[in-house]
Amino acid sequence: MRWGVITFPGSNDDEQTSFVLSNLLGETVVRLWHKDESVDGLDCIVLPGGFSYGDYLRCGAVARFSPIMRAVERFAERGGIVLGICNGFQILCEAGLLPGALIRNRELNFLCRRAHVRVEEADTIFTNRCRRGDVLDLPVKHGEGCYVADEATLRSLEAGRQIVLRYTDAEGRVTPEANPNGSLSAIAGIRNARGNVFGLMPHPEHACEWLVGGEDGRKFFLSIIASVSGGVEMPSVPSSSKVLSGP
Amino acid sequence: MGWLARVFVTPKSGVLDPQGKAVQHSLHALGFPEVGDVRIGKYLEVRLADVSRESAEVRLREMCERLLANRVIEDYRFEIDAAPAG
Amino acid sequence: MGWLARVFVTPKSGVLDPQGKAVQHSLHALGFPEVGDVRIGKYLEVRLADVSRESAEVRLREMCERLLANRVIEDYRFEIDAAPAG
Amino acid sequence: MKVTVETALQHGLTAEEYERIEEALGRTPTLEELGVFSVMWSEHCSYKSSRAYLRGLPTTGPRVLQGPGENAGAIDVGDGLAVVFKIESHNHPSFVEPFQGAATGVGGILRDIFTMGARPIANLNSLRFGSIDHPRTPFLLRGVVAGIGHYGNCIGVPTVGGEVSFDPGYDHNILVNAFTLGVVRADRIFRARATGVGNPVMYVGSRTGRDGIHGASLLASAEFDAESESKRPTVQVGDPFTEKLLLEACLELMSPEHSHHVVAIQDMGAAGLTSSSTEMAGRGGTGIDLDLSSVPLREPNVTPYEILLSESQERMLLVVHQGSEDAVTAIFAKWDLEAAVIGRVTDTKRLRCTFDGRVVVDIPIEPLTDDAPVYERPASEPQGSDDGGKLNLKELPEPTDYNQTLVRLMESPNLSSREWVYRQYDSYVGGGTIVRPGSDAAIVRLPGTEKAVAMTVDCNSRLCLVDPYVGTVSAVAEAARNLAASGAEPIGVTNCLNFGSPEKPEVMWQFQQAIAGLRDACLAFGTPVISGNVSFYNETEGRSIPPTPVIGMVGLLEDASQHVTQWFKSEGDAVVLLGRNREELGSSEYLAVVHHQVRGGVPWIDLEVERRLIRAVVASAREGLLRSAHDVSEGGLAVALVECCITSETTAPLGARIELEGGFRPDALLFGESHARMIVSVRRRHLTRLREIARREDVPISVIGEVRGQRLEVGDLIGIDVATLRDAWRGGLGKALAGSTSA
Ligand SMILES: Nc1ncnc2c1ncn2[C@@H]1O[C@H](COP(=O)(O)OP(=O)(O)O)[C@@H](O)[C@H]1O
Ligand SMILES: [Mg+2]
Repeated sequence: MRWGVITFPGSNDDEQTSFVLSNLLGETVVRLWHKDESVDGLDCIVLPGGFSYGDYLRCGAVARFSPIMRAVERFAERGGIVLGICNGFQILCEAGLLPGALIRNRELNFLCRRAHVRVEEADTIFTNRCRRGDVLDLPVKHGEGCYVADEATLRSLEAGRQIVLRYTDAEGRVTPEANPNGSLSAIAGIRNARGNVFGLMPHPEHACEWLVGGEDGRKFFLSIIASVSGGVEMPSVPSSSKVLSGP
Repeated sequence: MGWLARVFVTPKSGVLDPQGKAVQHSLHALGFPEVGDVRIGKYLEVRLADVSRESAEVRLREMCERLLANRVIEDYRFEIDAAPAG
Repeated sequence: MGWLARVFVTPKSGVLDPQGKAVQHSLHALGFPEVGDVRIGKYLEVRLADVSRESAEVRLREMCERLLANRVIEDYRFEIDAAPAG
Repeated sequence: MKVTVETALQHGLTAEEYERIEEALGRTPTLEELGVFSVMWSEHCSYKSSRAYLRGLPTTGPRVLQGPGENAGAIDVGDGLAVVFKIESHNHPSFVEPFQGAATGVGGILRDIFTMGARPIANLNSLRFGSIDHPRTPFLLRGVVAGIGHYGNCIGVPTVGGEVSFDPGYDHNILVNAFTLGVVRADRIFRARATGVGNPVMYVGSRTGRDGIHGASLLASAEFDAESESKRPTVQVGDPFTEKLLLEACLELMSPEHSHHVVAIQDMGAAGLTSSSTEMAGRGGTGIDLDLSSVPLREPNVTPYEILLSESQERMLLVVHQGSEDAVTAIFAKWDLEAAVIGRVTDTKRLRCTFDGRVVVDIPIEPLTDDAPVYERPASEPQGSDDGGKLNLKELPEPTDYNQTLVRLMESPNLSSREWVYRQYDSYVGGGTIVRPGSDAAIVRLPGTEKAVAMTVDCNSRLCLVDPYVGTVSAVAEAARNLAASGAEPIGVTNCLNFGSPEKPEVMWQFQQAIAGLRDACLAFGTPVISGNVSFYNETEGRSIPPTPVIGMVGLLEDASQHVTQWFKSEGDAVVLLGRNREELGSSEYLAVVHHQVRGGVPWIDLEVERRLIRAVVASAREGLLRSAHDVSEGGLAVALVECCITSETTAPLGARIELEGGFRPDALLFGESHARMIVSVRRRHLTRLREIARREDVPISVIGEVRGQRLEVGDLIGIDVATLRDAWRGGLGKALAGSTSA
């Protein structure tokens, strides 16, 4: 399949993400520049980790207005698959493609460590290679990964089975210590109502080789590949026509 | 002549403010027991070229809604004063 | 009754303000060419238990000097109003 | 304003130096010229007190592609690749403003590396703070660590290692030394030599403001008395985002596709535009004309003096080929960066600067660079502080409860876990990090190869204070051991020599001793010194810091999969001690923590013995015999054993059953810091082979126990749950900081 990996000014994990996709998984990767205006002919767009525009003001606040994001919004509208990792997740929230927001970690400091996440939903485009309840070992590295949303939003996330990943301990138990940043209801990753847009704070792209970071991260990319190659049929709920922000 | 806008962006009441909590703690630890709730937000000074006050306000509201504040978690307000353009 | 203090912490003039610079750029890019200099600082709302206004001011200055502002690169000022203690 | 000898003195120049300036010019300098001389002749830029001695260091070797003298050194690692690395200090700025000081320190060393055309793949840092109980220490520690993280995380270079230590000697003068390593194709290393008369000189990156200007106080009084506070020079603030753009733009410009545009490139670090332009002209044997009016400014009415001396961050100076201006500008524009032509290369061998058409600087290059003052300052050994040093073991009570003592050591400021620090650093970004902070050395893969580099920064300033020669030798040896313990062969050294005032004979003596130690040790290990930095005047109220020669050493693993980490891997493995225990307690952490004494001599060290140990360990690692390897350093054998049990981030702690035949004081046996020792664990069936290798290299070897259970048991001295030790070790630093407040 054809992947698009976006480079915003300040993206840091764009290189690693394309390395994993092309060198480790043998996929076709198109590098997208923030000033590009089209994502035509691609099956999945990845918004990588990093510090787009220095994350000044708010993480993702500026990147969300890049020309490429118009194209990404249209792409998502049409049901295209969008994956946002860390800073990518933050950008997707700022752009309104995912609900809620990511704020400063509970302990305020940037935090780089391994975290365990439990797969809450396995019949998704992004996790169909996992079993519900699987516990994955992935690195987290962020200063603003505390997921927040109002009561109503949280309830609809639950109801819509949109909470895909939760922080847990190695045994899959949700505990305060296992939650690295204080995210509400230990949320580590969510998808949109339609199921084609997924954002997560942990870094699967840094867990695809035994030598560096383990291999649990592969599952997400392999799941997407499986979905696209028809392994899993795509949800075809009509888009709850999202109002595009901006002029 | 132009405008100097002071923009205040504050966490919505109800939204976690870990920074505010931390500062409150530190202040207590530093010997300021009289300190109650602390909320921390952003303060922006934005200089605007000369336009009518009305349009300055309209434009500024637009800037806040689109970029300066994230309405999911933040409220904002601003004041505008005449000032030498910068 | 108590006090509500509004504290404004801003980068000293002349000190580089990368945030402000970035925001100014993106406001231009977003079609706000009228925007001039942008400076970004902190805005704090601090509630104080009831004391005399004078001592409230003295104490607050102390808090700013010791914790709220980094005097090497930041300036601060504050306003105090009577308010229901919080 | 009229320049006089007073003006020169206020600029930190001496009367003699001022005379030399008037000679060199044949007239009275302008204020701008005086400013230029004062920064170029400052200790920082001219190395006037150290140059004579640095010449004695071994800087060559078969692998050396670039030694000292350029922005950083380079070493050939095969496969057509080179590694470029350097360490630099940012001590004073970090004491004034810890967050920005440390952040801009990282920014500066990163520029030194990518200036050479290398992509930075790893940052390390060496930090020294005052006593953990000093009221300012927690604030400084928090600020420095946050600043380092802020810059490295944002620009996307992993911070993979370092060291942190606490000692009252740094109460008023902390040390922040930043190390960066980059990778470049061996045939594509860029150097900073301005050549090609008529070639344009281009300025790229951030605009120039009044950041950290030298001689500031003077100006504030002499020129700006009428002006407002805002005219005062300001603390440098780092902008890692802009530097990220600068990094990508510069590497794109230096890529095979575009590099034909570039003649020379150099970052604007200390002394900004002045030193970058003069150094490029100096190396190129040319001259440079600059039109200061065309330098992009951040604020109005910045004076030519300020433009020349500003230390605004995230700026680079380029010499490009005539006609390449537009192509170069276009590349920087792609990254939203400004580029401006601000001058030309000339054949005058002079630095000539105009401002609004009038000439403000016209100085021959030579006196600014090669002919800058060089001093052989008087040196004399400090008079032995009475018997202060003597340690009388007989008077030293032995601990009654060794378990308790061990726990106390594990949670002490200098031995407890550094996790609180390195959790604030992104050690994954870049995707090459094989061993993250937490083992003896950091290991990062060399992109596109099977190879990896191992890196460590080390110094034990307590030893250096007692004996700067032995202390420095020991630092190099510990660095080499840390690399060997990771399976890497040491290939090169960088160093940051942090000392007091060179104008004090005893400091100069310490410096000479350290240089001698550095030379001898590097010769012994065959590790050339390819870059470094000297930081003098680390003192307050006349008190100098302990001599602190920080060693940054880099090692190579031909096969990354052969790397070794320090923690035990599985029960049943044999625990082996390589090296010999000695009855030495002098200058140990145990003495300081448990007996509150900093005394005694330094542990005995023999470079030949160290070298054999390293050869033996590296050979064993290459044969895949080692399941774990950890050198014995601060805290001695017992602490090293604990670290083997508890330091794995991902796996549960493992216990061990250990028997030691000592024949001397148990506390010396457990906590003495004798050198040339390594604890390795191996599968039983590999013991024979390990013994052969040890015999071959003539290294003492003894099987001291086996990995087993959940307790660490050492003879009948120690028997304690590893979980208890782990909690103490993990909690230590946080506990020490808990009381204090954060800004
Ligand atoms: N300032 C720091 N930044 C990053 N990592 C650090 C820092 N200080 C210590 N570490 C890491 O913590 C571990 C223990 O440090 P240290 O005790 O100095 O190791 P050693 O004694 O083997 O030199 C090492 O992996 C080191 O890289
Ligand atoms: Mg070690």
